[in-house]
Amino acid sequence: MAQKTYLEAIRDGIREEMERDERVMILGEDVGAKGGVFGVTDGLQKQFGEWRVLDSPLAESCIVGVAIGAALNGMRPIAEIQFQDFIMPAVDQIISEAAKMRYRSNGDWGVPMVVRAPFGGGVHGALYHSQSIEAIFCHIPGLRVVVPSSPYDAKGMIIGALRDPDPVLYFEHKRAYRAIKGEVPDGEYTVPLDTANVVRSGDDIAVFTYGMMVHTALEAAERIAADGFECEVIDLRALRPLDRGAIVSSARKCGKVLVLQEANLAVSVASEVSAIIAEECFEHLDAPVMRLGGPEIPAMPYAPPLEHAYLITAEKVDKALRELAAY
Amino acid sequence: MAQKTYLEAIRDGIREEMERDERVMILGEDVGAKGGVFGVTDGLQKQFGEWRVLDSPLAESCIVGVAIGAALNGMRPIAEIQFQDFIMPAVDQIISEAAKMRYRSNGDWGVPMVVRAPFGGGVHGALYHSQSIEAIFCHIPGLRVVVPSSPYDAKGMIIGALRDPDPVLYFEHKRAYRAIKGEVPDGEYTVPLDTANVVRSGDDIAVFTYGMMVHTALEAAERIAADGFECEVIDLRALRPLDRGAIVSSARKCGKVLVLQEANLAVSVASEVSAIIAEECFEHLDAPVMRLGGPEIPAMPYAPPLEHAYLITAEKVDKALRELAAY
Amino acid sequence: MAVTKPDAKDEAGLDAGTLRELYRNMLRSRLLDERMWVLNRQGRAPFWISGMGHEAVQVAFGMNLRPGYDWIAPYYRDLALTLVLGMTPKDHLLSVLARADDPNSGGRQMPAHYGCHRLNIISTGSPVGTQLLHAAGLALASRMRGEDAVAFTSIGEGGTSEGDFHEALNFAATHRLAVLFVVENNGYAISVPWEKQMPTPDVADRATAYGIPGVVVDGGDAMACYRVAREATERARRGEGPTLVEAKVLRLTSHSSDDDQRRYRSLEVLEEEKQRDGVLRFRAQLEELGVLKPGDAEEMRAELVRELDRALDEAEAAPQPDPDTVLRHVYAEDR
Amino acid sequence: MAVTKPDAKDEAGLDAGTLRELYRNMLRSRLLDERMWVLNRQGRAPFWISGMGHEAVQVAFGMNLRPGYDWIAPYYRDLALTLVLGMTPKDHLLSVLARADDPNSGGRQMPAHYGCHRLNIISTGSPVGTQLLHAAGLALASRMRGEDAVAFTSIGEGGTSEGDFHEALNFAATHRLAVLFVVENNGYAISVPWEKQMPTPDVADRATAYGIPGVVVDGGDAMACYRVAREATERARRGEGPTLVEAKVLRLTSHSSDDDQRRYRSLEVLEEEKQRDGVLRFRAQLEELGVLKPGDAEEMRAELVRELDRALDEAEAAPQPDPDTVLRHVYAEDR
Ligand SMILES: Cc1ncc(C[n+]2csc(CCOP(=O)(O)OP(=O)(O)O)c2C)c(N)n1
Ligand SMILES: Cc1ncc(C[n+]2csc(CCOP(=O)(O)OP(=O)(O)O)c2C)c(N)n1
Ligand SMILES: [Mg+2]
Ligand SMILES: [Mg+2]
Repeated sequence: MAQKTYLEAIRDGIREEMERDERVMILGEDVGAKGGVFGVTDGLQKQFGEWRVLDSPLAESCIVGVAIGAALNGMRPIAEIQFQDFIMPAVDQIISEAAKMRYRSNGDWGVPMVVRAPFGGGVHGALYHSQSIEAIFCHIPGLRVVVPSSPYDAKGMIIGALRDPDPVLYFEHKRAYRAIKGEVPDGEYTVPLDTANVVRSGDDIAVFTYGMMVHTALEAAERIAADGFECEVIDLRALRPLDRGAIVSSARKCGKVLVLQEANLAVSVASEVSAIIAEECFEHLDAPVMRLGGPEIPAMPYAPPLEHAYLITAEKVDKALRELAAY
Repeated sequence: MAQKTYLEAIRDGIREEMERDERVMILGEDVGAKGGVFGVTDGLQKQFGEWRVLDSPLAESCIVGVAIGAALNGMRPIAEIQFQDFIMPAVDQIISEAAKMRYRSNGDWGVPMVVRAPFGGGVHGALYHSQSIEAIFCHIPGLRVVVPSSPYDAKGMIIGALRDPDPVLYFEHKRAYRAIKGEVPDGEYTVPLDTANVVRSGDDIAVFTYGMMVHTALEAAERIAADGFECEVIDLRALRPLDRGAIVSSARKCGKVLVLQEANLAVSVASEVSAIIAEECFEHLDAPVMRLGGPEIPAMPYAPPLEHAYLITAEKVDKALRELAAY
Repeated sequence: MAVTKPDAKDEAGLDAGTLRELYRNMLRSRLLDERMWVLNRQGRAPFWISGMGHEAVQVAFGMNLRPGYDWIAPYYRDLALTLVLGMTPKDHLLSVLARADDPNSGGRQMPAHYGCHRLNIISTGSPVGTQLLHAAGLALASRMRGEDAVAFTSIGEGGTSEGDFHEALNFAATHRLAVLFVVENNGYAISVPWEKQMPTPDVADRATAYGIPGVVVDGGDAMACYRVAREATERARRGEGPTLVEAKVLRLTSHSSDDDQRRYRSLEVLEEEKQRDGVLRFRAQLEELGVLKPGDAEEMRAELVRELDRALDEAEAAPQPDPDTVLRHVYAEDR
Repeated sequence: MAVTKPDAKDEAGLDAGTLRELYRNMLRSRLLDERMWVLNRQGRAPFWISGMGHEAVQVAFGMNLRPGYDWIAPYYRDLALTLVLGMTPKDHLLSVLARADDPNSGGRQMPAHYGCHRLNIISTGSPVGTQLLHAAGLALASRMRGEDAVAFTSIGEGGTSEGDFHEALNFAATHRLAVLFVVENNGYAISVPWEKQMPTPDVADRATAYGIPGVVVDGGDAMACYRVAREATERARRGEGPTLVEAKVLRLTSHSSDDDQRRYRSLEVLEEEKQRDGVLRFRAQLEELGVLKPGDAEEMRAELVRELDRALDEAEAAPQPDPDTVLRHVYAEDR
């Protein structure tokens, strides 16, 4: 098995699936000659031509609306949104159309489309190139929302998403692209779009998280392990639907819970995880369910001292874990 | 004090504030001669003229984007969205622009705008005239989100919203318009945009809810009171920011909690209320925090048997309360 | 077969059979539409939104499309179009009565939210304007597979104020996709007259922005509509790209059964519009041409009413949706 | 004062003082812009996005607007415009270095996200296209108060594909609002050439759709830009409604400091464009006209560089934002 970056793993998954399935195509801003602003689609236009890797106009509703139409007519489009922050003009097409097509047609029409977008901060991207805005889609029945944290999952989940008959939002942490490396099998495999993944076992504190925060959580878990506390780190991976069973089982086992995310906390994925635990683990908890997330400000500012004040570092996680441990 | 409908109370508040403050104006589809599809703005164009009550083109991003510009240039616009379901094309202007204007300008620019929209189901409105989609805005720092449940609050909160220096989303339950009547004082008064309201006192079970569900909760509370269980019913009213103090205090007092809403549950206001309680009331709870909300389907279907299957009735609430009581 | 009176003003060069079919399709839709209103006023159907006054252009396009091969992204006034393509009065009566077998949505959506998989009519939601981008995507997929299918989509003039209108025209024109953009301009978006929606009276003017043909046609002139539809469809099928067609139509009813247009339109104008009804005009024209002989129209109507009565009986006998199905079809069941 | 050589090709009928000011403003922006790149390449500024090649049209409009009275909803390439209106090189150096006193955003936004309350320059975010609707709203408010202020807004040709472009033009034209819509067409949206963005080369064609004047101007011809800006501004101020101005400009740099345009554009074209640089062209023109005497341009440059050096020293000495302020200004503090 080869060692690959998160970015390469996504690209490999897309390329292989495009080779296997003629229906797969990409539509988005700068996806062609430039290969996307991060290089995820680098080389794909050369390999598959200008139609299958189509540089779209600067219009997100167009990207997603056209992808929906193409999906209804037999294609398997990837709609690439340049930054998750800029998905907003496409929200109507995603929430009103793609998410409701199957239900409103009583099962007659489906939208097998993947919307890809990079999210997250810590790259001096300021207010509009740092957001983690996945929560609003996690509220919407009819959508699937996934966030891989490892190269292995990145490839397996993009292939899984492309084979799924329903609309999947596939969000990529932009800091992971080059920073995260790992083993990636050659050839095809899929990772399910609805299961969480226990990436570290432990029975003192369960840490539920996703995206780059998985790596931060692991780092913090090692620190506190030095003092004899063993964290179980659960990579949620599938944000909609959440893997309720996995959440309940780790929470019950540990009795103490930290829900961790980079996104704003109010009405978020962390709220839902917390609510599920409050519903189902009442008799097993040894401490309040703790949440740690982005501060309640619109997004990450540009100036390094301000950006740093937003970011959730291993120190902050470590501190939270020690508080829980001491409860 | 006069007895008024919820709809009349909203209109009175708007009219009076327009009489007092020249900067207040309304922009939206059919708000003029027709007075809006529900009649909320009936008569206002006649009184205030075609500019201050302006029939917009059928374009929601336009309605909100223009309102933002007008607000930056000294006006106090109301952007009316015909149905909350159709707010989606305006999400970019609301979330990317209005919500972030103050923060991104370091406090230099603010957007004193009110976005009004009717929400909720039970009126044979089917998938796109029944939605309760407020959760996605409750996730967004920089916005205020309010939902009055009584005519008194409806008037006081619309005046409060129009005087607030920040963007306020003011959602009206369309079933309340004519069904809910109550005392409404003449003349000006405001209801704060960040406090909950205990509409029934009790110490057995705390029911947190908003909108039409407040009335359903009160009905269910009376039923179970017959069997000696006293519910405290808290009308959340302010959905962003939530009144954390009021939530924690009622939850601690009662020890049992039902969070009730018409909206879908996953990643919603109910999730957040539940998470707050899980965080802050650990030592005071006598049962798991229970949530009751819309089923996980995209929206309310049209056919009466299907619509009824979605709706949360007093029977369903009663059943949930008895389950909690028995815990 | 040539038109019976070739010296008469049959500009479209249509044979008598085609002309009769055009008329019959218009009348069939009109009768069903009227029945829907009756059901609503009788309290048997909570909602209806009408296509009355819009029929000619829809029928004209419908007769030029290939059902089940071409793609359709319609809007809620396109009753006549769906009938031409092969949906039946019963299908729509099942919908207005919200029955389980409604092929549009199984009673899940409001009536007039059309959709039929067999006929490539994609499912329509309520948000105005989104369908135009779907049509561009439908055409893109056909084009990528080298097929000569065209994608028809329609919208009211009000809906052309939405951003999606611009994005769809821009994309389809940039790639010369086979999309027929048909604007059914009835001058009103619910109560808002066109002057408050847009700066010029003709939506077709906007074709210039996209370097494509823009055509204004009298939507009450069935033959003119037919000619325009044929030209636009053939052009698209030849791979020459989209056309923007604007039909000036009449909204012969209130916006919907929930609206009362007397609040915002004068009675004189409403009366006057009734006189300009395209169904009446076309009948008179065909009688003048001799395509319809005395008694033909009445016979046609009687036959269509019989079809309708039968359809209504069947629809009323059909079962309502089972409440247990409410949770189905959120995600694919055969994944 | 008339132009020094009135027989020369001064089509705009401008006096020498105005011409010198035009040139000085362009040069001032160019020098600051070049310095920003230097700071970026030195690793002292993580990001810059340039206006080089776009200056003439911005300066032309800036000189025709009334700072602090008219309203401005700019986009990220409008460095030159903001300087003409009264922002200073120091203001923007504070921004590129993300200092607390940056008047644009206090170091919260990326550089080139302009905003200045004192000058009625509204705060700009990153989402492309939204500002056009703000401009319509700004103009609506002025109009409702009976003021003759105009609202200037600008965008790249790529951004005109967004739905908000259409919605803004449509609204402003319907109500004849005093909005100046300026498209700075440099032929690229990052790497996407105009042919993949739109069906016709001229965005100004779209004015027809809205029944307003559309003007194409060579954005490298400062005098032509000035004339067009003056006409459009006066027209708007007289209450005659919006104008759509398209300036054909050059993007003399990569999209931003994060981009390398050699990946998608040929070196010959890039070389050739450098020769067409409007700042060079205008200097030659003014020298020919005798408006700039030998040595004038060098002297001007030297003075501007001194201003710039001073500004940079001051900006670098300015404090970074206090991390404790990160939570401020989500909601009004004086409610
Ligand atoms: C996005 C959106 N906004 C608002 C509505 C409510 N609405 C339904 S139809 C309509 C008017 C449509 O007018 P027009 O496009 O001219 O079509 P017509 O009904 O006249 O045929 C409005 C405002 C909607 N369905 N979708
Ligand atoms: C809504 C949105 N989508 C995507 C982007 C990312 N983006 C920033 S600038 C740009 C290209 C803009 O091109 P154009 O409008 O021609 O302006 P130019 O940079 O050429 O002056 C893109 C795609 C964005 N900022 N906002
Ligand atoms: Mg209309
Ligand atoms: Mg450009």
